[in-house]
Amino acid sequence: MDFLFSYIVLAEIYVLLGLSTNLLVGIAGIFSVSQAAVFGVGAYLVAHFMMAADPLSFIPSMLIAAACCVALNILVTLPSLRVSGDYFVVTSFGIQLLATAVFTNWAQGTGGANGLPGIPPPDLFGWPVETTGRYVLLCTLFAGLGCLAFWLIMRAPFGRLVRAIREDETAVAAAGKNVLRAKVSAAALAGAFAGTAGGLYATFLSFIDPSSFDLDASILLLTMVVVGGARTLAGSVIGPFLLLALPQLLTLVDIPTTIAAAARQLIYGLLLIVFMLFRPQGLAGERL
Amino acid sequence: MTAYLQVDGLDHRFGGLRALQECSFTIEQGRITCLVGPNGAGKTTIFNVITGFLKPDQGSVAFRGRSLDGLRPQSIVHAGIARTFQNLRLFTDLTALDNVLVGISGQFGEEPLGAILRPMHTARAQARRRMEAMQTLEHVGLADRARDLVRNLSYGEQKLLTVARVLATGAELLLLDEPASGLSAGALDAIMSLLRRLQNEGKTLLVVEHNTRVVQQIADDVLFLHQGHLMAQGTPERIISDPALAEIYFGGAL
Amino acid sequence: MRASFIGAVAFVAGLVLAGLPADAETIRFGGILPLTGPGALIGTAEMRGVQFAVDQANAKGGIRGNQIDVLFEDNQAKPDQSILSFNKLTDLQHVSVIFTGYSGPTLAMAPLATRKKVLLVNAGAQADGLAKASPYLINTLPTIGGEIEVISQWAVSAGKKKAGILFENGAAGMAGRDDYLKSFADAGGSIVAQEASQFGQTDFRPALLKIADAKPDIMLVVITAGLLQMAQEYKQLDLKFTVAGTTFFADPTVIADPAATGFVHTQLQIDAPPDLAAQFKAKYGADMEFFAKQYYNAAQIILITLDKVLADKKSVSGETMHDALFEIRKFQGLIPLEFKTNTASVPMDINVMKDGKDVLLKEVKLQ
Amino acid sequence: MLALQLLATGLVTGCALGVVAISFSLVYATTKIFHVAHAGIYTMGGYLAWSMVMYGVPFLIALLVAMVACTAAGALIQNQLYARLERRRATHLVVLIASLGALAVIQNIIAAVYTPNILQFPVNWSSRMMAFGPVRLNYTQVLTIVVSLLAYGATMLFAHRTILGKRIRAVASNPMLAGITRLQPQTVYVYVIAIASALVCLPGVLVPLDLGLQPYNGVTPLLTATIAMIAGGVGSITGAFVLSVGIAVVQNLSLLVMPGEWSIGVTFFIFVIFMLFRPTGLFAAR
Repeated sequence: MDFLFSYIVLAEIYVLLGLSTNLLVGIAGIFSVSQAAVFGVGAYLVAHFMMAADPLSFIPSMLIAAACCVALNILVTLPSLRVSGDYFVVTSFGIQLLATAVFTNWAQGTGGANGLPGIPPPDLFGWPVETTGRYVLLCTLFAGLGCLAFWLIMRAPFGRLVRAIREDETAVAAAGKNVLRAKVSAAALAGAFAGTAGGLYATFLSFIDPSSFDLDASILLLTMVVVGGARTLAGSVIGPFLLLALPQLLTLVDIPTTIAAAARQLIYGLLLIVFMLFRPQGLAGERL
Repeated sequence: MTAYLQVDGLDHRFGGLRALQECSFTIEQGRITCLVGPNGAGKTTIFNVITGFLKPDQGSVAFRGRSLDGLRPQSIVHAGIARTFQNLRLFTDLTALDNVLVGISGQFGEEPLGAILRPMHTARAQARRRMEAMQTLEHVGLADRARDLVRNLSYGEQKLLTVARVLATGAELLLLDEPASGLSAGALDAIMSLLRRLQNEGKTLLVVEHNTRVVQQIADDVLFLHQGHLMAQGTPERIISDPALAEIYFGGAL
Repeated sequence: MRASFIGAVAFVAGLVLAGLPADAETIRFGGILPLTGPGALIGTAEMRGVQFAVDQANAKGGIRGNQIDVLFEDNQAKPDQSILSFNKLTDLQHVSVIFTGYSGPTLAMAPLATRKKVLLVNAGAQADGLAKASPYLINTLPTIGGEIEVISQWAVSAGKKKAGILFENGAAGMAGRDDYLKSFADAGGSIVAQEASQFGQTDFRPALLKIADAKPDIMLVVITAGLLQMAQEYKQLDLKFTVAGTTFFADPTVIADPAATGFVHTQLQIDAPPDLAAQFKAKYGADMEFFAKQYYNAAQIILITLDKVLADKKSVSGETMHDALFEIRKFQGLIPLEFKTNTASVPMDINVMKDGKDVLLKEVKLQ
Repeated sequence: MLALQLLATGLVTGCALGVVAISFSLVYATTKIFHVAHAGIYTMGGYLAWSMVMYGVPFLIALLVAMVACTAAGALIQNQLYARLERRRATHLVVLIASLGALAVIQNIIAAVYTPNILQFPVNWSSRMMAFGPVRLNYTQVLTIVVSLLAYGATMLFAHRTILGKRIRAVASNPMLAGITRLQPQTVYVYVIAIASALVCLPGVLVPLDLGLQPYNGVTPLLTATIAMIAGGVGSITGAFVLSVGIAVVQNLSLLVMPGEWSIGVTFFIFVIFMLFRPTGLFAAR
């Protein structure tokens, strides 16, 4: 069962990240490819607090990390208010690479490329989350809360507002709404989701290193949202579950071992192209 | 006695082009004022300056005696001035109802935290806003299209919807940018009667319009703009019958 | 929308089915190695080493009549993928032994191995943390610290007391750098410069130039890829200091290149008999290089252990394999090695590259 | 001495990067497509040339044939992928992700065929040295500078002196208008990507001639080139080239004042700050 459980745990962590990415990219139209960096900061912060000489327990660590990620995400999306479209994409690439450089090189803070081993498991008011089974409960709780929050805001006026912003900021301003505040709110929320996901990830794996928070991870997140479907809750859930299952499923295809790996990645790339050509709204989303 | 809307000595340049030069005029409350002039006269630029989308190089705008200088667009809407756009700028992937709802100000649940923490309150507030928005749609005659996506609406219906959206903001001075252009005869009548109704309900309208027939039928006052400068102001009859203005208007258009 | 949900369910169902065991006659081991991405080069060599040893055993009728099957999973050298793969192999395939490589993923899996009593066998990664990561983690080669101590002492005793470090900006490289900083100082030398290179990047010139500017007697190198390019750039820039490194240096293409003449390195002793190497080459079209030999050797150790477990009529589990391995303790595979702790001690040479050959400079006995 | 040598190697890297940047800039300014798969074309060129050299084809001919093949591959991507997406009115994000998919396909075909090992070109003249005062460069490095400068000059001439170049610039400045005036943007796009692919093949072959081939080595140069393009001002060929050289030189010289592992991070940090204060670039095109 542990395999299925750990798959579910990781998928649920990625659901939170999918929601985060969807809020920014799908909904607010802020095309960020640096969500993995925020995810990573959340993970490192939780690890740091729980492993400090005077350690904090799980919930306070998560709260502080989420708060920091809110601030950070607002900061990294600020350029989007100044530069638009592809320029922001490249700026965002830059932010992601900068974050990777910091994760890798700031050895005192992050353990550098060696990573941080030995992150303790969470303890919820005397209920230690040590087995994968318990982790499923914990992550389901968090992912469920995340989905609920997403659903609530999307059906509230805020959801309508950010959709409108995605289409036409000028018209939204002309309708008397504060575009800046709405975008900052979306970024803040996305940051909270990513930070929470980071904390869960760090404690679940008990080991983190920069390779989990690099550019590839950001691109994987984007792909999840795109394949699942932009701007919908269902899309943000289906995408992560599917894309994490994909490498496992592709092991079924019988290819000579020497080229198996490359062939799998190749199929993965082909899938992306086919999706974009024939179903750009993803499996359960709206038109991108 | 301060004017309802006072535009004073506006100057604006786009690179080498002087779009507005010492442009001044006033608008009286409760009237429909039409802004006419050849292409490039600066009509839309005036709109952009009044609604805060453009900072003029010089000059000031005051509404009910209060200066609007330096205010951001959304603050100007809250002050009571809302506009439409020549190219509509509707949210085409949203329904007609949602387009109107975006315009309604001061809704609970526009902040995500409120929406998450008080879901029931948000839902109740939403239901009330929805009713309001439906009334606005009825007002412009689009109640039966409320659930349709905007991109499925006809052009005439879309024009009506832009008016509904500015109405929803609760503004009392409405700046309409070519509300009648490109419409069929039937749609034209619908929009003109809507404008009259709005005036009767106490709204003040500033309308950019090219169609002289429309201007004659709805305008109380006409402002004639040329090269960013106010050339003449008066009743529609006076302005339209002025041969010098006609020369500029049609000569300039060619 | 509905169809996509059904599709997703079918997908997950397929996923579970994919993991069902095939038949009961074979004994399954696992391998979690990077088969894609920048780590794939070494990962693939490691996979081949294991597969080669297992294929040989199977061709001879298996271990006490049991065929061996090794299921390889690609972890892209990433910890989270490794956890997924680990759970997949242990839950669905009930493997008792898993071959791993790369420090990060191995460290991430170590706590799970302890908890689930699954034997992890590492024959490639050398981060110092691996020595004490888990009682169920077996390292068939010493951590890099041991080698670095040897080469540091040699350098200082040879009068090369000022050193620059060129390290790869990754787990292995940074661990190596830290070890050099410590060992070289302990041996009585001083570090005058240290420069990083990115993994997979082959332009070492800026780093080499900067190190050269500090006028060291010797440059200590910890990089896992691009050695040949580094050697050529060193030669092209006409640098004069000695270059030294660890077993990582023993890449045949580097040794064969005249640019590497004079490079000194420690070498964990491991040698494949010529006919074995030839068979390997015939099968995979690639030379049986260091990592292939290491994993071939590690696989043999596991097969010998398995033979003992079966001979003792015990069931094959991580626990029985672990215990049997420490009962045997000394193995004579491609190289004699001994497990006093989880980390094997292996005899070591200090070699110098000369005219396309690796020449023995000094032998370091097993302590 | 150290500074001079660092400057020289920075120039070499920068010139190669500059050609990547101008080729990407051509594509981006004209089609507005964020053509990430360009990195795949870059890698492909190197491997094709390597294969031919392995079979005894003279280097120059191998380079030319590889350029032709890259041209075809680029045109194919435009024709079969981007044009189809355009017909389906795909958004930027969709096209970008499709392009990422294409990159993954190209890289992994290469990795499957050639293995992920670092491959060396089997030519013996490439590492022969030349000395310019205290600065030592090998033949490949000198060749890279010369070829890159020629490519830059040729691109400038092409853009400003030929009819196709003028058409491309017309489409770049206003595709709608160009469409109305029957310049047929889609046809122009095919030409643009084809030409850019041929261009990017030059550094794609010359850089690995010096540093070796790897299947996943195209992404970093492309990303750095993109940054150079934006910092230089989109649409400005000179801007893209100059900034590429500038970035590479600064990255190299930065070693004088800080540890090398931070140079990439610092480059991107400066870029992010730069974007906040001067988002239109230094040589904004007009």
